[in-house]
Parts: sequence; structure tokens; C-alpha cells
Amino acid sequence: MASPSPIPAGVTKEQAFSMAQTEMEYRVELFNKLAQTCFNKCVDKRYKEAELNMGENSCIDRCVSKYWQVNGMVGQLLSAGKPPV
Amino acid sequence: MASPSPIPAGVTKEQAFSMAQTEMEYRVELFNKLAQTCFNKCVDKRYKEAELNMGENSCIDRCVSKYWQVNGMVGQLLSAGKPPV
Amino acid sequence: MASPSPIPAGVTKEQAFSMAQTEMEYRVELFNKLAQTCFNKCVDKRYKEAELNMGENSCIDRCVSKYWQVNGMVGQLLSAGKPPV
Amino acid sequence: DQLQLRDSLKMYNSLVERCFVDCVDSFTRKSLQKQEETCVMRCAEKFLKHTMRVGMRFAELNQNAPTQD
Amino acid sequence: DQLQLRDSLKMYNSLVERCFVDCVDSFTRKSLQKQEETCVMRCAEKFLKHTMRVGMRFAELNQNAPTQD
Amino acid sequence: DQLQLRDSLKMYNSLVERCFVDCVDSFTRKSLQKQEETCVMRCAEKFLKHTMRVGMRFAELNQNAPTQD
Repeated sequence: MASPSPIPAGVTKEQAFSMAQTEMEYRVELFNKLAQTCFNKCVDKRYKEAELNMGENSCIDRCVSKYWQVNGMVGQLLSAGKPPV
Repeated sequence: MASPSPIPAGVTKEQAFSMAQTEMEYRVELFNKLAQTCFNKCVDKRYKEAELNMGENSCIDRCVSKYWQVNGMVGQLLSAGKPPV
Repeated sequence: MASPSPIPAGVTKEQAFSMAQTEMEYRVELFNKLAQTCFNKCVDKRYKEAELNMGENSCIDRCVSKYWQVNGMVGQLLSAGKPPV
Repeated sequence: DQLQLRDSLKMYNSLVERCFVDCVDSFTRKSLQKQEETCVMRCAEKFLKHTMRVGMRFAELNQNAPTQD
Repeated sequence: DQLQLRDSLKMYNSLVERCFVDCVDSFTRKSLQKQEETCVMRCAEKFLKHTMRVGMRFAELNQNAPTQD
Repeated sequence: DQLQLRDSLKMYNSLVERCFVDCVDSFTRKSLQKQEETCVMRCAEKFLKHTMRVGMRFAELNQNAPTQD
């Protein structure tokens, strides 16, 4: 459910390329939002050191995992409510 | 006053298309900012239920209306200060 | 150090154009973020008057200068850590 | 309509971000807890209903566009 | 210059959002009240003046770009 | 890869903004003070390490994509 829409059959090469690009932009934005959000949730902003400590690292791993789940849940909700885009 | 710039006469078809696209991107962004802002102003973030209640609904309607007015005011201010883009 | 990457030799005209556009988008975004950030740091949000007062003006000048320095520092850090993009 | 697809993907990403930020605050496990899931579902539904309502109002205002206020 | 137009529209949208967020907080009526209007106008003017000033400083720094700090 | 370049520039701009916002709060001089510089460097390094870690986790999840949770 991570990718919001598979490429339907019977599209031209140009359309497929354009869709692939849109798909990629979507993934890039997903990644950027995830990275910003998990930084906000997990990292100490006083910057006492340049390293991530153990607590921050495990928080980040869990944060990514939970964000991914939320992404999947919203995808399912949307695909249940209406036909794919 | 909502649209920031009418398409001037004497432009090529390509330019007109490009302008129309820019105009549309502008409207989409206006809509997205409006939607995010009014959600922040009007909706209870504790999410005790999945429905919008009556208070939230009327807040949203007024919020959209006021946002639209602010959009128009800023448009007038800009078009008064300097020649159209 | 402000510009993140000079255009390397031996690229086609199309590529150069595309790079120049990317470079420009980068500068525009830098400018927009700088403007928003310095407004947040320096300007009184109660809007008692339509003019920037002296304190706000000098804060803005220093804010731009410091933002520029931070931009340069991050650029140096990135170009030190790995080969240019 | 490519533009429309891109927009709906942007909206989708904003929705995920918002509901995550508002609903998930504990990172002692790697799976969502029951009440986090409930919160996310309500948040998402509420945001979709909100967006539809805003869309309707927005369309009305755009129709009467030339002069407003 | 298409790019420039797009930018100025982006700036425009950010300006509207900022002044709305900073100045409008009551939703008991559907029209702006007098003091909200005043606040929006000052906010918009202030933001425009701010942007022009930042633009001037930014241009100066870009001219002396190769070495700074 | 043009897209990739654009992304990394976007990331770069976000990094600069974040570290500036988190580390610089005094505007009595026009040059960064020592502790502001230290803060910016740590912030930038921390953010880069964070991004690499998120990238690794994200890649793992994308590989097992079809079914998750």
C-alpha cells in the first residue's frame, strides 16, 4: 500500500515516463517529510554533540517504522473510499 | 481580485499554455494553503471522533470566506503599488 | 561557497540549461527561506504599524548576513565530506 | 491531469505527515499502538471531510470570482 | 521569466497565508472585522518592505560571492 | 539525475534553514559568534547522519514493500 497507484495498462510511453516521474517525486517528498518529522520527534535540538546517541538512533528507527505504517493505513483508507486515481 | 494576473493580449499559444499552467499551480497552492490553515484554525486535534461537528463546520465556512477576502485585499494592495506582473 | 556546485566542463547545451535552471531554483528557494526566517526572527507580529522600525531594520540586515554565513558553512561541510554532486 | 495526480499525491503526503505528527508521540516500540491507530484513522477521515468541504466553498467563491467582498 | 512569475505567485501565496494566520483568529462571522483588515494591511506592507530589504542585502552578498565570511 | 540534484539542493536549503533557526537567535552583531558556529556545525552533522540512517531504514522498507505491517 506504500505506492499510491500502480501504472495501469495501455498507456503510451510518454505517459508512463511522466507517471514514473510523478511517482518518484512522490517518494522523494515522502522521504523528505519523514526525515524532517522524525528529526523533530527524536533529536535533541540543543546540539551538545555532533553524534546521534543510542536513544536517538533507536527512536529514529522506530519513528521510520511507524511513519511507514501510517503511510500504509492512509493509503488503504483512500483506496477503500474511492476508485484508484 | 482573486487571480493575480489576466493573460495579456498578443502572446503565443505556447506562452498562453505555460501561463495557464502557472495560473493553475497558483490556484492549487492557494487551495492547499487555505485548507491547511483552516484545518489548523478550526479542527480539534484530539480527534475524539471521525466526524466534523457543527461548530467545526461553521468555523470552516467562515474561515474559507475570510481567507478569500484576505487574498483579495493583498491582491489589491499589490496591483495598486506597482504595474501588473 | 554559496553556490553548491559549479557547472562542470563537457556538458551539452541542454544539460547546461537544465543545470542553470536548477541552480536558479536553488537560489530562489534560498532567498524565500531566508526571507521567511528573518521575518520570523526580526519583525514584531502585532503589526502596530505598517513601517519597519529601526530595530527591525538592523535586525534584518544582521539576520541576512548571518544566514549567508550559515549557508557558506554548510556548503563547506558538505564539499569537505564528499565529492561535489 | 498529470498535474492533478501530482497534487493529490502532495495532499496525500501532507495528510500522512499531519496525522503522524498529531497522533504518534511515543517511540518505545516499532509498531503503532491501538490508540495511535484509532487516532490516525479519525484524523485522516476528518481531514478528508474537511478538504471536501473547503473544496465546495472554494468552488462557490471561484464562480462569483470577478467581484468579491 | 515564467519562473519569475511562478516565484512571485508563490511569494504572494505565502504572504496571504502569513497575514491570515497572524491577523485572523475569530470565526464568529464570515466577514473580516475592521481591526482584522487593518492588521492584514500592515502585515502585508511590512512583509513587502521586509522582502525588498532582504532582496537588496541578498544582492550585495551575491555580488561579493566567491569569498565571504 | 537532474531530479536528484534538485532534491539534494532542496535538502541542502532545509538543512541551512533548520540549523539557522535552531542555533542563531541574537542579532546584535552581523557575524556569527563562536558558540553559534559550533551549534551550526553539530546541527548540520547530526542532520546528515540522521538523514543517512533514515535513508537506510527507508530503503529496507521499500524492498519489502508489497506487504508491510
